[in-house]
Amino acid sequence: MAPAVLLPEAAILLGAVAALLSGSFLPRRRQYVARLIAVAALAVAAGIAAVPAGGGDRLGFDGTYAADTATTAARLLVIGSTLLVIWLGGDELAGRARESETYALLLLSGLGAVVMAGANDLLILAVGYLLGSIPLYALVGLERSAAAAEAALKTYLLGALFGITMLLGVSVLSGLAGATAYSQLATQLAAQPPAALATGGVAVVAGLMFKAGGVPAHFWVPDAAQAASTTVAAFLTTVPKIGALVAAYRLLDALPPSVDWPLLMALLAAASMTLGNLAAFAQTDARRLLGWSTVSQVGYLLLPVAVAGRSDLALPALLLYLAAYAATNLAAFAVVAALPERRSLASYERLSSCRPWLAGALLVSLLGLVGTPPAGVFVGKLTTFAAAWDGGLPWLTVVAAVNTVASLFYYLRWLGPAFGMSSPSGAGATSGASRPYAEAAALVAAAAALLVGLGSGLVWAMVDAPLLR
Amino acid sequence: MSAVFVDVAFWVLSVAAVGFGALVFRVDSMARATYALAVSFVAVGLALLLLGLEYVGIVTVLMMVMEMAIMAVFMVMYMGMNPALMPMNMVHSPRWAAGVAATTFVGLAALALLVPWPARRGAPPVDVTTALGNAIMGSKMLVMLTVSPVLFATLVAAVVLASARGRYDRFGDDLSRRPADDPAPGGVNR
Amino acid sequence: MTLQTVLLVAAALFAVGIYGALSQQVVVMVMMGLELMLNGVILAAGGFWWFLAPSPDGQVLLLVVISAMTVEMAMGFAVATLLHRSRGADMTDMAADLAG
Amino acid sequence: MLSLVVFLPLAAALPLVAVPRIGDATARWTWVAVTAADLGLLGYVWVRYATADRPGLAYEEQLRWIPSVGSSYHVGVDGLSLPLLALTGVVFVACAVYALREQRRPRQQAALNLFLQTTCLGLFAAQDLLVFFVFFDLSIVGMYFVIAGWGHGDAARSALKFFLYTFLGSLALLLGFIGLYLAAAPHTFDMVTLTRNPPLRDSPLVGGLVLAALLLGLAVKTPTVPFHTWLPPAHTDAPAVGSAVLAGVLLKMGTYGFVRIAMPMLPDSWRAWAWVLIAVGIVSVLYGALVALAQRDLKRMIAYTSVNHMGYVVLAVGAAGVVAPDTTAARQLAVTGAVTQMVSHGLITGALFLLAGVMQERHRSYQIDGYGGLAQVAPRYATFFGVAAFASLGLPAFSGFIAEFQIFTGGIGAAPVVAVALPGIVVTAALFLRALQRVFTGPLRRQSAGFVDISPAETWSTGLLLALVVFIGVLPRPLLGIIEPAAATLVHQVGR
Amino acid sequence: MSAAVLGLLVLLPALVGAGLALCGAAADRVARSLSLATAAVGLGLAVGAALTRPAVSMPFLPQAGFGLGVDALSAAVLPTIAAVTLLVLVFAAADIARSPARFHGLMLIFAAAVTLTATATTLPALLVAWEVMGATSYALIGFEWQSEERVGAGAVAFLTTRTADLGLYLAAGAALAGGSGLDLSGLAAASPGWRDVVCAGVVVAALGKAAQLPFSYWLSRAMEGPSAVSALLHSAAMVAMGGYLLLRVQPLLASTRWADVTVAWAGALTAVALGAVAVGQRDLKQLLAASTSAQLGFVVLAAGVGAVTGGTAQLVAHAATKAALFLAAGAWLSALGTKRLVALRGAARRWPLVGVAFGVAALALAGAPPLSLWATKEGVLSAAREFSAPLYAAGLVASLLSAAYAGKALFVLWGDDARPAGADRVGAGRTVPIAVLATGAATLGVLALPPLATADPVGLAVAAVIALGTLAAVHRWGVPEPDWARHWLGLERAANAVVVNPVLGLAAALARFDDRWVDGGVVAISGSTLRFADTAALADDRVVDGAVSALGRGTRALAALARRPQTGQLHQYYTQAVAVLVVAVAVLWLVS
Repeated sequence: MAPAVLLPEAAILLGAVAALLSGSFLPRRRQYVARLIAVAALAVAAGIAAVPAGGGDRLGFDGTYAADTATTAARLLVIGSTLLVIWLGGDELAGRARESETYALLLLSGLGAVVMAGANDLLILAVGYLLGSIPLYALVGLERSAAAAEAALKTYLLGALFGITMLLGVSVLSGLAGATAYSQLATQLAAQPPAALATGGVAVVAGLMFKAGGVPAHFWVPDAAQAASTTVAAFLTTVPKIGALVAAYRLLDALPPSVDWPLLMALLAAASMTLGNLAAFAQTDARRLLGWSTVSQVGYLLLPVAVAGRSDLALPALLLYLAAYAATNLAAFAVVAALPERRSLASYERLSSCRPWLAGALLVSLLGLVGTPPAGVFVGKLTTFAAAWDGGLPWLTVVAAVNTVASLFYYLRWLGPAFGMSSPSGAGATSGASRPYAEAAALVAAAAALLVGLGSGLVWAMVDAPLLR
Repeated sequence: MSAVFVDVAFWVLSVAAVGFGALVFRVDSMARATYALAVSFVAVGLALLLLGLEYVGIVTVLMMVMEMAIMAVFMVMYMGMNPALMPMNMVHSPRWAAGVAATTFVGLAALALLVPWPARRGAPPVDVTTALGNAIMGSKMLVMLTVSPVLFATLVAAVVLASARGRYDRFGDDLSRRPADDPAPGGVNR
Repeated sequence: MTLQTVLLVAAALFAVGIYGALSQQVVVMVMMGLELMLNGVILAAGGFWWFLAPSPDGQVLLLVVISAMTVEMAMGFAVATLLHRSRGADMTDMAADLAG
Repeated sequence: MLSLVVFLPLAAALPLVAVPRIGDATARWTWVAVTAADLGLLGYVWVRYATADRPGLAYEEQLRWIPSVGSSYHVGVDGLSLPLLALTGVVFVACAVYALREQRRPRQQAALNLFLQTTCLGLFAAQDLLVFFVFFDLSIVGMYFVIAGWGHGDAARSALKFFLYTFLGSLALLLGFIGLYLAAAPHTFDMVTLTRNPPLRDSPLVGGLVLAALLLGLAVKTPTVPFHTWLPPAHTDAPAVGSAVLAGVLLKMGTYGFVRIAMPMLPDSWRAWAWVLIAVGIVSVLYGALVALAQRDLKRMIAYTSVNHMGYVVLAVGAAGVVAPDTTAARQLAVTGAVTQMVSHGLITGALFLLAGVMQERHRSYQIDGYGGLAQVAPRYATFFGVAAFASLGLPAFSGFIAEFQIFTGGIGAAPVVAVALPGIVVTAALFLRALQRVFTGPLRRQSAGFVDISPAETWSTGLLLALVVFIGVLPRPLLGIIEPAAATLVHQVGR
Repeated sequence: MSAAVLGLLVLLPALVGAGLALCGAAADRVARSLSLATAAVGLGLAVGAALTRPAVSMPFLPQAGFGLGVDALSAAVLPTIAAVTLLVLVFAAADIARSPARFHGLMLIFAAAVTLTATATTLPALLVAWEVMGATSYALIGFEWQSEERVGAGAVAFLTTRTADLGLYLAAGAALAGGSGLDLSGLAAASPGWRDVVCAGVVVAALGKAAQLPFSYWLSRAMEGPSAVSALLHSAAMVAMGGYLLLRVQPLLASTRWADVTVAWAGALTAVALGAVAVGQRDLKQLLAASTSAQLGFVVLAAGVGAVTGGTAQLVAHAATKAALFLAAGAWLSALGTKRLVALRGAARRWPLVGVAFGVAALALAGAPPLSLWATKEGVLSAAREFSAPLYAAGLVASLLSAAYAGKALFVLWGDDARPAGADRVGAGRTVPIAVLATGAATLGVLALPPLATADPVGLAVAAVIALGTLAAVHRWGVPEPDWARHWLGLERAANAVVVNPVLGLAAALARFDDRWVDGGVVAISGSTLRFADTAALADDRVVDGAVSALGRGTRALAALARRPQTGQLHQYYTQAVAVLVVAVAVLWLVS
């Protein structure tokens, strides 16, 4: 049974409930108490997660939940990312009518991501999906603007559709295997008809793609990134992916090789990165551009998933890349959050002269997303490329490399004006009110993005352990 | 239950489920569509009973009937429509939709018919519902443990999305305004 | 009643649901399409349970599916309400500003 | 010690970035002081290395970075890298002195260039593929900002082109590195290990593909025909300092990659592909020279001569891959010449670009036909430019001759077809004489009026470079003595 | 000690020259005296070196040391170079008024390079000297840089000789490959195939410097430089070094079956053809220039037929002769401002001292006995006679022509019709060197004495008869001046048509190609970048103008295409998503 396995999750859940309840009694301007509660809960959860309770990796709840290295990494990443999101939203959310609810929803959605990452059973995976998605719809719609409502609608409808396909897939797979636990999937499915296996697998993977924001379920990502509040946009482009990709890795690791899963994931990866990059080319809205860029990033992140179990590098590479990606992406969104009046790329004109530190953070984050060393994403890309090649998909590595070059183009379209290089005439938007939380978060996240790269040896050592099943 | 009865019942229910399902998109008002959907669900719920899933079948029937009732109410309340009277033909590109649906059906049907499904493993427990209960409290406890935060999240999320006016609109920024500032006064002791 | 026939019916329900989800303009009608798809999934899951593996897992799965249906529908109503309030729209076509 | 050399500029750059109150003059002189100090350290390293008995890797430092991936922070110097490290130090000192007159954001410029210097030094010191790549990529980033931030004309566009193009190259390089890494058993990125036990010896196909990826990446950076088209616009629109660094140091990263990575780690594939390299080298030499001959823009012309000069290097390393039993001496000569050419080209072209920058600074134009009779109003400028031009066209007593003579002698000795590239020497001479004639001689033409002769900062910066050019040209032994043992080792490695 | 002499011999003028040239105007005041002193010391050192025959070698490049040495050949040539240099510099000190520091500096560097050429014993050393010589010749010919014409002439000289120099690069590579090492004396030991390549390379380089056919035209253009430069360049220095190199590598030539014959005929043909060209000239300096080629032809012929001593004697004697002639021409040019023969008629009478010296030198050039060239030429021709009869015949024709052009100049200048107007006197600074050189021209025939002792008196007599007879004929009837000869056989035009213009055309075409095609793809991408990256103000009017290639178009189109699926219409998202899933399942079904 070992309920202690779930202590971090419990802490997050309690934090969500407490934040929500406290909000009911707090005056509008003093909702920071709810924020503190949420932060405290996350900190406690992180503390528990970081100290392996009861000694190291183990399974819990009759093997339905794997509290192994990957889960620990996902927990810490989700918690860290959520903390950063709350931090960077400190200015935007303060005093909002729904501030406390936002914290509760963020925690709940994060909890869903953690549960997905740790799920060692199809049913847990499905429930984790629900837990992650439902608060997400609300978060997207929280802004209550027309665009936010539209984005919420699209997020919801896509989420519902892919939730259904996921349940369909779970039904098929569990029917074939006669059980839902991954340990049994691995043994039972090997002898089953590949056609049915393929159908079920694709259906489940499709659901995971929704959470990850990859093709073919990527449609909501740019819309939500553009229309939701910056805080939420940062969250939904980061945290769900962590859960979904670790879950995908776990699942594909468990599925038998009678179906060409690497090919499926490779095609989805290639499609995601290519589509995301190309669609980002001509975007003019910074957040929409970031939204598309996350679609392409998922493509790279799917590389190790595609070779799950076929290369020793794959799992640590995935986790390392996720860590680097989370920090880097959040840094970019934090910069956006710090400059709410600048929505279009052109409005970033001359950022370097009026806000040099923010410009620096933007530089680190965008070049980091490209994969410029020594930022973490570089090591992530390097190791995922190596893993994909090692796992028998060298062509995918080449596609990813070409895509990386293409991606440079649109990131530079943003950096160019920011560093005052295109036209001297542009009347750079005068910086509005200071947003200290977001600025600090941007710097911290950018520093983290660099540190993950420089300290990648440490990170790698921490995440280099096999999955439990 | 004799096999013949089961077969007949199954086919009747199947035809009802699919037929009423199709009817959902043929009728010209949302209310009727809701009723058709409810019938379809009830048919499937009953079919589950045929498959030996007593508890789950009943739950399905009950849940879906309730849900459809809510849906009808919802439409009247929020959408401001008189469901019975609004003629409705609001579709786009039905050909595409039909094409995709047909392709999906062909694919799934081919899967259902052509795949050599494995033989049955194990026998149904004597008391299906008890087995379910044991599973929920035992090996699959975590599933249900996780469903509860899902429900909690749904509650919060739905309220946050659906209600335009929060507590600060009603009670003021420091929650001290009494009585609440509601457009339509109500509540206990009012 | 064999597994094949059950699955066939389930597939039919699923396909009808897909048709609805793809063709309907009104949000609530799209949701009905989704419900029908889930309806098919429920039937298929029941079929799998009975014919392939009558283990408790299958039942729990059905419960999960039903809960999923419920909570997703609840969210659907909430989102539809939000859309109605903020845009005065109840159709997906009317919410198509975010593109490209 | 070596890390100090590498990171000293970066350490100095940080306060320059972080403290906005640092005055312009302070920033400029800080830059000069730091580069000078770094050059001093490099001089110390040089002397110690030259006087040490044991050739090979010295000043080695190794720190764990990503041990599980087989990568570490591993640096060291040997006869191949030391000359280029020194070159980097010298070029940056010259640039720092030259930029003493810079009015546009000197603080940021100093910081950026110091950062750039660290990346260049780090690259040449790297003994680990990942470390190499890190600095390789960062140098691109740094140069992008140098061009975009301090360039003129269509700088944003040229910078973007530069970035995209060379970034493409760097990713090809990365793919090649991954290939090497995966082929090594156990997997490692360590250059020393990979050189000692070259992977992929028995799989010509994969080896060829990996080499192709490496070559693509390095060829873009070098650049060789047909991957050179980023170079002319980048130079044309770059500031003088940026051009000098770009041509003087950054281009060498490509050719340094040949001798440091591609040749010793993939000897079999290198030998198999040597003819391709020779062909590319020949085409680059002739094509670069001919296209340069047709240019009307002085800076573009110099840029194309870079294609020509770097083509000699490719030619030489290609010839070094044509292994025959009795040509060892010739191949060593060719490799020595190639490394000498890197140093020589760095110094000469650095000087030429700095001098070309004077034109931009005075009259905002590089058009050859716009000037004429400049020697009349700017005699010192004419002298310096003439010296640099003659050095560049390979006149004896200048370093270029030392390099080209070795390249051709050794190259022809190893692979007679190299002789096809000989006319490049004459075409280069022709184009420089033409340019000199148009710009400096004849009657005074419109643009030349009011041209102020070069200032002390310009004189000292270019003078430093040209003095070294002459020094190497007259007394090549100190340099060649460092290079030769390393070249011999390399030739042995390629031949094994 | 002796090594120091050798080093100083080269380094002293090089360093002083470089210093002067770099200091420029600042050193003008001391330039002349410093330069003359240096040259005088140089002469002393040269004599010393010729007597002590030192040799030195130092490491330079791997596999290739930097070797210097003096042997019998260079012992004869070195003092000549030093002496002519000194005398020419004395003349120049009086003649060149502008920028003396730069002029003398360059002259000294030039002299140092020539000295180095004469003493080089290894290919790298030779090539260093060879190229520096070419480059300084460029700077000297284009000394008056205000005239683009003159700078262009320098460029032609440099580029032509440099083209030929490629032969030395080739030779060096071949020598290394042939296993002979880079010592000049050892080149003949290269393995047979490579030896031919080495030999060919050296021959081409030497023919280029010596202005033999087909490279002769650069000499004509070089006449645009100052007279002092011409005097040095044509007599003891650059041109002579071409012949000198062939003499030095004579064993190499002899070791192949073809090189000696080829070289001999190249020399003979040049002597004939350029002799004819000289006859056709109407400009004194052009006449002398063509005669240089022709006279060097005898040296080259000597190298071909193995008459090293005769060739050396010819070289030395010619050096003195030609230097005297050029200086005299320069003196008159300075005094009268013209070098056209018509305008110079009677000049010798007006300045008799210079005139007499000129006359002696011209007679020597004509091969009149007993002056030097009569003897030395016969030293060459006698060897040719043994080598082959046609070669000897060609030599005789060339002798006849040399008498013709020498006579032409002589009789015009000593003509009595008119007395050209101009400055009154030619200073001692100019006269003395001319006189000294003329003396040398008259007497240096002694160098040829040792072979003459064994020479065939018939041959000497024939030569004397030809020379005197031709002189008489020229005096009586004059000479024809055919167009082809006057225009230097159209060599420069041919070089332009065959080499220069095609190369320039190719360069222009390649440049266009480079801009339009090689760069096209990238241009297109950046074009679109520009459009996006710049703000609206700049965007539309600077859209990619011309070159939009497939790659750029394709990428842009793809980027636009990639945004198309994001229609904003939810049901289309649904359709796409379901379609992708269906396809994915289908693909997996197919591959499984």
